[in-house]
Amino acid sequence: MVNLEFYLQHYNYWISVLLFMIGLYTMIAKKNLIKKFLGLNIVDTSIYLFFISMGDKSKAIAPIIHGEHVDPTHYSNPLPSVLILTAIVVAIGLTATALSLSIRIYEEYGTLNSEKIEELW
Amino acid sequence: MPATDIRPLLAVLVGFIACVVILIVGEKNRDIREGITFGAAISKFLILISLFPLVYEGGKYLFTTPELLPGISLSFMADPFSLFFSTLSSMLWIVTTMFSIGYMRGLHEHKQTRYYAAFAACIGATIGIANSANLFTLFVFYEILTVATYPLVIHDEDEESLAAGRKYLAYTLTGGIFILFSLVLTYDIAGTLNFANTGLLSASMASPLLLKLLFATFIIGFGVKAAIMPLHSWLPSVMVAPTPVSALLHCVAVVKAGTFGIIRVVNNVYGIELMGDLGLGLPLVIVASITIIISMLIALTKDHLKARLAYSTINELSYIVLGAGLLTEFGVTGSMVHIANHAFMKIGMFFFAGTVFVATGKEYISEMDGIGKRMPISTLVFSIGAIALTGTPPLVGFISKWYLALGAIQSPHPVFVGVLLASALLNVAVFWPIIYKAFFKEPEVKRRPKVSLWLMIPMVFASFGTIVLGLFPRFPYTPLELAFRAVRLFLGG
Amino acid sequence: MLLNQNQLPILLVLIPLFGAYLAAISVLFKKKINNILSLILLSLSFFLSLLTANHVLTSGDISYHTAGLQPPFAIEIVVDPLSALMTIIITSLSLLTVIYSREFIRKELSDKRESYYYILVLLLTGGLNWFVIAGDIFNMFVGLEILSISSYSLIAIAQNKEAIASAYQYLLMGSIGSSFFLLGTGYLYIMTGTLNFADLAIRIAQLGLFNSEAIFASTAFIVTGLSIKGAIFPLHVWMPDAYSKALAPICALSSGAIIEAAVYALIRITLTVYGIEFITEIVPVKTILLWLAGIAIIIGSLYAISQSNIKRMLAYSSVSQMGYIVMGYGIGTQLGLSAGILHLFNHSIMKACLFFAVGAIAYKTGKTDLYEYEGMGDKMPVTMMFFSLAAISMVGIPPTNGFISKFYLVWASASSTRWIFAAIILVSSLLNAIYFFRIINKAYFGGGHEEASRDEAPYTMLVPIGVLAISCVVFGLAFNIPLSLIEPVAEKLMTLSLII
Amino acid sequence: MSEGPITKDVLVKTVTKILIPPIQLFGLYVIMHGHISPGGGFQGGVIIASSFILYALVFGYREGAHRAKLKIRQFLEPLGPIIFGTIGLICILFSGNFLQYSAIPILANAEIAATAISLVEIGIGITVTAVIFSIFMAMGGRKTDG
Repeated sequence: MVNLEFYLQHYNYWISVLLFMIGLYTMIAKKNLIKKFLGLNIVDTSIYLFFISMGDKSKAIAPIIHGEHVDPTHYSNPLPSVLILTAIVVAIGLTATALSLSIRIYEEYGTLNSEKIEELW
Repeated sequence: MPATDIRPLLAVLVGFIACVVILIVGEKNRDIREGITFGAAISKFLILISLFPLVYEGGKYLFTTPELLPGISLSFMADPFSLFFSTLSSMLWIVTTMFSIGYMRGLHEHKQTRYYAAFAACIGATIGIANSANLFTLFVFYEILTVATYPLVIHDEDEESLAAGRKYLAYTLTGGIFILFSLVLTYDIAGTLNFANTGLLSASMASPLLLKLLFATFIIGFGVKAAIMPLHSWLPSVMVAPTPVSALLHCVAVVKAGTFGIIRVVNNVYGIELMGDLGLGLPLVIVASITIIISMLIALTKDHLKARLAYSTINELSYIVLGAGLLTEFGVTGSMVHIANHAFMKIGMFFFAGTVFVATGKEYISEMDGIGKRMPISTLVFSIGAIALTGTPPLVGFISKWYLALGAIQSPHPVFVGVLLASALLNVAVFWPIIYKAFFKEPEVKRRPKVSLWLMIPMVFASFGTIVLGLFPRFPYTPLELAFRAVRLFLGG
Repeated sequence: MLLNQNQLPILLVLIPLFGAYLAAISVLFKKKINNILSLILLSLSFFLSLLTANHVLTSGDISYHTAGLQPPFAIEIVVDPLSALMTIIITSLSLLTVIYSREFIRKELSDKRESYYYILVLLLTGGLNWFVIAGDIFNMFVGLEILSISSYSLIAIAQNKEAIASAYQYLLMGSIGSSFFLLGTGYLYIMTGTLNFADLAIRIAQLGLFNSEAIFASTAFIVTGLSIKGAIFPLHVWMPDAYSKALAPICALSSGAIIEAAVYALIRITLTVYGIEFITEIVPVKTILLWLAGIAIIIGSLYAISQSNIKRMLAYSSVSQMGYIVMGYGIGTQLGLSAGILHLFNHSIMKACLFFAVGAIAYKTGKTDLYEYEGMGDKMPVTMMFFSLAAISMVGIPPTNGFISKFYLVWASASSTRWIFAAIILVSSLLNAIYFFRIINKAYFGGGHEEASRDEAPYTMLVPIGVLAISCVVFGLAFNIPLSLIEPVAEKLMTLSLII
Repeated sequence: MSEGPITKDVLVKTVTKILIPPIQLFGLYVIMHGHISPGGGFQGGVIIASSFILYALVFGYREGAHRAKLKIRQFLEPLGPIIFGTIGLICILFSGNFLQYSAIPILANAEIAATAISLVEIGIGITVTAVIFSIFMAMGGRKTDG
């Protein structure tokens, strides 16, 4: 039996999964190396979204101490955001590497089409 | 309580050290190089001889390195059987080195340094097999022997020898993995790999079926080098190697390492009693008997002298296996003593083949008409060997066959005496035509080729051994005496 | 005090990692200093890793908390004997790589790239060390990314166009692997609210999450992700392309340390976080990997036989050897685990030696193809001798370490009565013999009778090759040294039962 | 890719000139508040880098490279991690754990310790600025027809 409410309540997961699949599809189906990499970035983004959304809850506030006492249960979980910050920084490094590689590939092969590159190998 | 002594290990190391030194000395100083080979051979022989008195009195030397795993260590020993094999190999190494010098220089062979180095390593490994006190050590040297022999097999580096080398490796490495598997399984079952006089396995350790399968893998593993049919076909192929290699390695060291392994497995891993309980002797004997007959039939068809000798070797090796499989006192004695006796007989015959090749360039029997008139002494050596192989008294062949036949009669299956007799007849059929051709046909060229002393002395030595050991088999320190002592230990005496 | 031995683990990470930045700055002031600098830093790390191993063996595991907080809040670094062994492998290999690279890189790369090369090697070492001693799964991810990015760059640094394309392919696959790993981490975190390994294990057990689909999913993602990084069949496809074009020392480092570290992480995570029962009975990770490994061993060897480019051949051989390691793990007994990890150690020695030797030959003669190796035994006798030694070790001829691995693996499969895997290992050693003896044959006995002039590789290259080749024999006899580090951990991991 | 300015539009140039100081100031603010409020070296560094990128986009890559020379960037890039590592190592020298500020006698006071964290954040900010701008320059400033 399909429990529609269950799926609707977890819409953040579905969005994340959808993005993940779009990214993966792009990586596999597209021939252009840049597009492949963009697909990877979409995959990464979906994971970030997944992380961040699981740290959040409705009507939560940012976990910052302003002086007055706030019940900790009202805070949203900061740890996923922290982790994702790190992951994003890592991804920047990865993106830079990938883009510089693709520039070099374009210079060497004159194309970014993965099939043509295989022919020119 | 065995005496701790480093000499069993030392004898092994001499070969490997010689190998390294020879490689360093190299081609430029070939006299020094061959001097080193001699020195190593003689010092190895002397080291082993020095172990004789105690072992002869029933003692035992043992040298063990720290344990690698519980029950596994590199350990070396000198008991009668190991000393029997190691002394034989090192003695014949001296002789073969001499022959090698004559052969290699006579033919102006290339890469002699590699040849001598690999030879030294091979002998080191053979002594290692002989002196090993557990299955693990034995296997280590067994595999080293496999690899070290390879450069010798493909010495000519032509298409044929490379193909032979591939075949050799394919067979022996496959055999090696069978042994490895059996070794691991034995270790798993028994928790140790140290040879025990009456067998390290016992019936209570595993199901009979498993023990039988284990035995089968052992025999397949060692059977490759022992050239039991149908695992024999590498042996005729590797006859492309230089003759001294065929003589020492493919009739003494390498192939006997296989039979040595089988005897060790039968007596020291399983033990005669367990073998009998499991009924493992009979299959082994049957396989050996089939090999004995078929190999001789094939030998009849071979025109290449070394090929014929190779099939004869397969035949004789199966005598040893057969003797081991009889599981009787005399059977095992005969099988052991045949290791030495066959060595003396066959090495002389190989030396003949090599000498003929060096002197006349002939390899095929059909070309050897009247060779006895041109090279009388060499041919005489060959003839003595051939006659001994048929089991004619008073030569050594008779001694071993006598004990083998006694063993067969002792066993529940005296029918195998018939195999021995049939084989003797076949031997006549195989070798008599050669002798006939050599002495009674007229040679095309009458000129007597010059045979160098380097070649002559080893041949005469082999014949000398064949005769003397046949005449005085029970002199002190003869192979037969050692074999008796070894068997007494195996029977739990 | 600096000499406080509890500070050792963090220094293992800090020295190479911040050393890389130091190298990046110092190269601005003095050119060509990076070789010396990285040599010093890596020698220091190697020394420290030995000290760590000693410390761990004598006084127990080290648990290190940064910033003086307590786990699970602090970044925890855990060094047990196994991770100490991994750091020894990593630091020693990168040290040898740097020694080897002195001449090699000077010839292969331009000056500018040469300095980048050493920076990246330092970064890679730091990332690897971080990866293997991290005490929580997210830091492991960060270490993984550092080592991955530097390894992509190191493969692309070679000055040929195929290297760049293969590095891009590696990057795409590797990044999917990392993403999977991160996603798996996310699932674990969402279910347990922690990232620390020890804490994760406890919470999964306490909360009774063994039937949760999210945990299943996390297992699948993490295992798949690490399998890509570890080139475990059938996710190995990036490796042959990358290795055939990358610089030889990088192949050595990658094959000897990077994929090994990934497999190590796979073993570590599955056994500590999920526990042996979970991956045996609930999600049959072990069984799947075991069979995949069995296939990998055979297929990898067959592919290796069909190659004529030696580096490519060695890459396929690595696929098969990774199979050995995973098989040991998949057998699922303590003995099997020890056997697998022992082979991990041995394989890194052998394979690094082979890649170094092949690189030295390419450096001197430019030859990379099997059929061009004729007469190499006369031309470069020392290099070829070491190559043969390592090759013989790969085949598993005693008394080399390859034999010991084979012995252990066969023992492990026999004692758990998985005969088929014993057979696979034995058959595979024959297949190894086919392709390694083919090279030895060509080099020593393959025609080429004319006396080739001797043209040996420089000493800086011979030393690393020799050290590794001799280690092959040394650890074939003294294999209880690595085992003393492996066995306590194997025992701990296998008895770590959390389903109560 | 063109060497000269991308645009000749005076309006864009003027607005850029006006915008850059506030952007950088905001970036510094974010960096300095990193240890007590959302923000920090990464975010602030990116903001400052964006001001440089904007400058290079509007006034041309050559001008951008002139303003932030490659040598200087190469020096600044590793600086942050080195500051970070050094502070961590100082903690170890005072027999604390890595980054355990309380081990350093001066930093036992929480207020001063916070300043030390700022130091780390500044280092990270410098690095991020340099790295992001370098990535931009490396890709955008590359000649493709040569």
